[in-house]
Amino acid sequence: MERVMITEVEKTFPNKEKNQSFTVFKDLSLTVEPGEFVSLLGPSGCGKSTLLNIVAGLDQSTSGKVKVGDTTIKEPGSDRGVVFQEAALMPWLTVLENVMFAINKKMKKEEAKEHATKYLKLVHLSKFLHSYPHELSGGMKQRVAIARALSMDPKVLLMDEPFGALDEQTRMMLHKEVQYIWEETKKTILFVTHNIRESILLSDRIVLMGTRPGGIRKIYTVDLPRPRVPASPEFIQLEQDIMAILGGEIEKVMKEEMGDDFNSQKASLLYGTDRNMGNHI
Amino acid sequence: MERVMITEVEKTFPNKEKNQSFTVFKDLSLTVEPGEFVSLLGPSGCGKSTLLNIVAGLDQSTSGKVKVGDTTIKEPGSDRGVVFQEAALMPWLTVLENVMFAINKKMKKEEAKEHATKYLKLVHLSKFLHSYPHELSGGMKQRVAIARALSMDPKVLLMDEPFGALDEQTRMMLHKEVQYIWEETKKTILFVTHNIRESILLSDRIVLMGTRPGGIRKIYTVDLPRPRVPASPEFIQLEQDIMAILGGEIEKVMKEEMGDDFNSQKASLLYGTDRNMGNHI
Amino acid sequence: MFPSPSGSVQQLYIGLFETGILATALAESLQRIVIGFTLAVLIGGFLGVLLGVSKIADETLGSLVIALQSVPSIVWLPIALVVFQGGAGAIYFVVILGGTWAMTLNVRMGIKNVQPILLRAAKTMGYKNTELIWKVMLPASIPSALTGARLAWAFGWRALMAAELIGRGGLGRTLMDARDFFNMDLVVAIMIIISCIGLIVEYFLFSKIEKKVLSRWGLTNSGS
Amino acid sequence: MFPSPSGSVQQLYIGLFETGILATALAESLQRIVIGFTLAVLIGGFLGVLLGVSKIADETLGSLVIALQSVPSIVWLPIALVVFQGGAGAIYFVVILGGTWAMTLNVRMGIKNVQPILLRAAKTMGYKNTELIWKVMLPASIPSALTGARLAWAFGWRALMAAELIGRGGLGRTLMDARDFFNMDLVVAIMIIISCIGLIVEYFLFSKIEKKVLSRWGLTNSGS
Amino acid sequence: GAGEENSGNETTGSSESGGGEVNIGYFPNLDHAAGIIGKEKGYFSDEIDGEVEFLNYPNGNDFIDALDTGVIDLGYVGPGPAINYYLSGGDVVVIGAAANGATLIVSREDSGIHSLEDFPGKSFCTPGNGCTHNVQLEIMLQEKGMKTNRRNGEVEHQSRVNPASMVAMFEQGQIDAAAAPEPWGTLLVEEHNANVVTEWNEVFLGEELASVVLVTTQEFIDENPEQVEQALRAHNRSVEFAQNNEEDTLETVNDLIYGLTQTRLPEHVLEKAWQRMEVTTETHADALQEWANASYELEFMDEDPDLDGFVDTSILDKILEEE
Ligand SMILES: Nc1ncnc2c1ncn2[C@@H]1O[C@H](COP(=O)(O)OP(=O)(O)OP(=O)(O)O)[C@@H](O)[C@H]1O
Ligand SMILES: Nc1ncnc2c1ncn2[C@@H]1O[C@H](COP(=O)(O)OP(=O)(O)OP(=O)(O)O)[C@@H](O)[C@H]1O
Ligand SMILES: [Mg+2]
Ligand SMILES: [Mg+2]
Repeated sequence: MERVMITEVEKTFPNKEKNQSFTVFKDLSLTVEPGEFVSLLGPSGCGKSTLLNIVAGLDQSTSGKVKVGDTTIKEPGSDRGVVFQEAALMPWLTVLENVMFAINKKMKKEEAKEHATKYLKLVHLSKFLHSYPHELSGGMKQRVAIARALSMDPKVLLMDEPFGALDEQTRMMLHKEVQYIWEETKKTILFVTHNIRESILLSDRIVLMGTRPGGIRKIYTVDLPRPRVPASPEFIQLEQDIMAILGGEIEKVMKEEMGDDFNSQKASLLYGTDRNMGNHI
Repeated sequence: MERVMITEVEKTFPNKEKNQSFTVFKDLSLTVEPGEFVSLLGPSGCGKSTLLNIVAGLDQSTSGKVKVGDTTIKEPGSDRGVVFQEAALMPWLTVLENVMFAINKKMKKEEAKEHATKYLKLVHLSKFLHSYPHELSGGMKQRVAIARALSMDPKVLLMDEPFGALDEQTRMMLHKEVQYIWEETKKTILFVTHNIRESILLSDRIVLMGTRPGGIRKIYTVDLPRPRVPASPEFIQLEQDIMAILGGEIEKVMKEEMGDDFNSQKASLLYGTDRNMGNHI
Repeated sequence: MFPSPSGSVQQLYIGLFETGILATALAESLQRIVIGFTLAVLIGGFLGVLLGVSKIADETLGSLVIALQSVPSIVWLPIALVVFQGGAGAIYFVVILGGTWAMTLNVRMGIKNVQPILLRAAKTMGYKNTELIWKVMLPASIPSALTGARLAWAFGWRALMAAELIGRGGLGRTLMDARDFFNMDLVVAIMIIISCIGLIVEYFLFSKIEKKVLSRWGLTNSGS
Repeated sequence: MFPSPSGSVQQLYIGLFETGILATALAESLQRIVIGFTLAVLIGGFLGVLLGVSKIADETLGSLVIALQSVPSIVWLPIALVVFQGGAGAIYFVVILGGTWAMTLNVRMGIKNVQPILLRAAKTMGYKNTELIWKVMLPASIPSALTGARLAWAFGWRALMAAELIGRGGLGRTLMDARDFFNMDLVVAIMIIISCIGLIVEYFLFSKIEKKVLSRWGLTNSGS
Repeated sequence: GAGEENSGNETTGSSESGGGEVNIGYFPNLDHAAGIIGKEKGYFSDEIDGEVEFLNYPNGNDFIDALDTGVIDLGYVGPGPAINYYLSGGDVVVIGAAANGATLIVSREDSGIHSLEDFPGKSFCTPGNGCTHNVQLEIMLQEKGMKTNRRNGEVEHQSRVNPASMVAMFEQGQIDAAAAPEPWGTLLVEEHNANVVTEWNEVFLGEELASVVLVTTQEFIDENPEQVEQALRAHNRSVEFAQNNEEDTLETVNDLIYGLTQTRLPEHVLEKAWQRMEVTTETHADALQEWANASYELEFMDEDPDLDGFVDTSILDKILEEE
């Protein structure tokens, strides 16, 4: 149980060659309470991964600071487990070894092996313990990465689209599993997703990010009782609200992109916010 | 307009070290009619990417053959455009160069540049023409890969979870764009996805694949008029049917994984096929 | 016997500006190393690609390369003298032999290490054979090739110093003459020259390319 | 004058089984190359990691390495003799100098080429500094290091042949004696020995490791 | 089993006082016969109080390096490297000679060179730059008004051609002439039809110039005077033996060469070559000085050479007197 406090953080990528720098977001503040489950939603490229990496201590913010518990984040540490957007498995280790790699430092070899096997079973990979990453499918790699992060049992869990490449059934199962783990161990979870329903289903709060300029647009508190029912009117209402705001974000981008080409007829063809078109995912 | 004929294809990965080979699927046959839009659905690791790669000519099938039009596939070619599950961008080329890389062989440089820019605009990346892949977010890389495949204008388009890392708005827009391109140019499209709704929304037929042993479980013809309405009863009915079969697949896997641990109580907690739980994505 | 710093600098000055023997020798050696290095990089690059791409070549020609690469320049020299009738070709031959293997092996490994997915992607865009090599394999193996080129440069110099013993001038010859007359200051002066050239080439060629490549590739994480 | 295959084989036989001079020399040289190579790989590996990891080291020590690596063995030899008082250390010193650079530069590039995401992942699991080097950087740069080791082996031999001129036996010495008395058949016989050892080491060491590594990494696409 | 102990001893050089190990350097060549006989017949081990090790070297530089670093204590070497080393401030003393002469000027069969006058526009080679043979030939050419290309002259000179390579270069017609040490000069004449341009005793300083001297360091003399004396006694015996037993000597040398290289020089070549040198202990210090002056005159050296103190035959003279 740790509080994550993000205070007035700015991230700018300098570009020496072209002599122009790119500011992803600035003055971004967000506090994630101990044991809270917070989702980050936003259009592609708005800085969700960047923010997660700053909390992880992997990227340095240009200004501002991030505190986890009482300590200001300067570098990565095993108190914050990360599921990356890419699988990030060591190609020279087998599936089992990859998971053990994360916990080897905490426990003895035999114990680590047992522990790792347990989590790999959870993601249905016990048949592939001794396979190398290049022998796995995209979804299988992602599942290894999930097993690895969960097995570490960190206080703060940072997950960057962890279920993106999974089929709906596996995803459903892992939703339950993550919720179960979260409730049992009261982890603080920061969760990036593109799936509005997923975010409503899982989180206490949903942070909506925007782009150009980047930053937080709106924060929703999800006040629905768990387990949540996607068919309930409140659920649908929230979904529509979020969809509308995100829709506005993307319309902005599209206008910028298309410039003079921005043909309103084509735009209306390409883009709609009505419920029927919006929830077709 | 080309017909893709997959005839009794088998794919087995030999494993010399462990002296045991792994058969992904065998005796798999499927014909995709000219100009047809076919989706592949199935649990993670069932062989969707493998099948796509065989059609692309990138992997050799262990037995059986694949014909595109009248020619038997022996090697990759620019008649079949591929969007890979990973972005597969050349790290030493800028976004623009990466797209031009695909069409440089077909047209003059100036023309290629114009053409590439057009497609990059389509995926909202005109601000990042001169960025290198490592400077892009996950979704942005995927969009470059999509632009690249579309710009090639191949007869057959093979897409492996092309929209997996995109936010719902961008995804929606690209759905329209792909449908528009497909209707205009009558491409034959083979489309891998984990998203049941996406597959119903886009395809003429949906191929359901299973695992252990791998292969085609069932083929659905989607007889709904376009543009399709996800809220329509037929849509929902089809969605539920597919969900049920896929649910059965994953239950099988879970039983195998858990073995004696397969506790029916936990199973029922982790897994459900009712509409409320099923459509929460 | 022991060289002194001041003596070495003095010898350097005399050799470059008074007697001019270092200047002349340097000019000769530079021409040889530049041509020899260029050829070593080209030949090594070609062989490396061949061994990296073709299993058959790797197992036949590759074995030959491995068998021959340990043979020192001093053994090649007499053979080269016979083959090239004692001409300048002999020197180039030895320099190329000195630098080629390092280039070959590095390019070979660079090619073998290209991410398969990039090759697959390029193949679906209609790239084949030599195009695939030029457009994907070679760009992807630039970091390896760069190491190969660095080593080819260094080992080219070493081989050149040995080859110039055959008495057609050059720094190697001056070096040995200086050694014969126990002019250790001059030996050190020549080492200084070689080192300086090495540093200049490093800073104005290799290092520049490397920085560019690594930052493009997004591999600058390892610094600081 | 010209060496003949039959003559070379005959000299090989005589040298190994009759006079035994090749057998003796081989034993001496083998010991030297094995120790020298091992040390070159260790030192080169260490330096390579240092240069790959630390920008400061790369810009200071790295320049020194670059400056010195072009200096040929024949120049190092007298210096080594003075430093090691003519002892056996001088030979090892020269052999190590011969092999270390190749290893250093290859490991350096291997380290610089490690995919940043792997380092980042390991860091979030609590790996730091030396652990990060041992557990991520070194395994990830094995393909590069392997090329470095191959070159270290080859250039170690070359340097050994030069170093053995100092009159403490070994194949290098026999080689030069044979050359001085124009027994070209024996020269070829020694080349055969060196080549055979090279091939044996290649097949039973480098090639085995490489095959294993490449297949684990999933990099076997380039074959056939 | 000759020459088995030529190498492989891993003892470091030493110059400790009496009874310590003595390391002797030599070359496996005909004009080093004295050393080879002393080694093979055991004279040195007989005479010297302490362990004796022999190390052979392929060229003068490596020999000097070994002497400089104490790997060897004394040994046989050509005067050229020793003089150069002495002039550069090195500690080396000539304590006796082993052979004089042994330089032959030869030309390729159809080179058109039959006398020194034929040299303009032609090329010649020598084993080293400024080596004994090089200076001998160049000073003779200079007397005839010729210079080499080193000084922008009309005769092309290639140095660093080891004697064995001369054979190849003659065969291929790459070179016209050579100032060759024995037995290579004779080999060229006998086996490859080379012309003798100048006989060994007609070349500059011919019979007097040492081709091999016995050297040690002043330091070693000071610390181990007895061992130096004992070594000289052995040397003396060796020279005497060589002078009186030509056949045995040649066979011993050839055996040694075979032991190192598995090849033998033709016997008739060795016999003829033996006639082109004089195995003797007599050291002509003035010839060495004259040679050095010539070397200076030819601009191989930067400073006027002063060989005072380079030759010290006092111990040898004492031994010779005793006998
Ligand atoms: N090189 C290989 N060696 C051994 N097995 C392999 C190899 N490549 C793939 N496989 C196996 O083949 C099976 C199918 O993989 P594939 O990538 O086609 O799955 P997929 O259906 O695309 O899954 P996902 O939805 O997770 O991407 C997997 O079980 C995988 O382990
Ligand atoms: N190294 C870099 N140099 C320059 N710009 C960068 C770099 N890394 C990221 N960016 C930029 O920062 C922005 C945010 O990237 P980030 O990866 O955080 O996006 P994201 O919200 O995770 O998007 P996605 O949903 O597509 O993963 C992008 O516009 C990207 O172009
Ligand atoms: Mg992201
Ligand atoms: Mg897949």
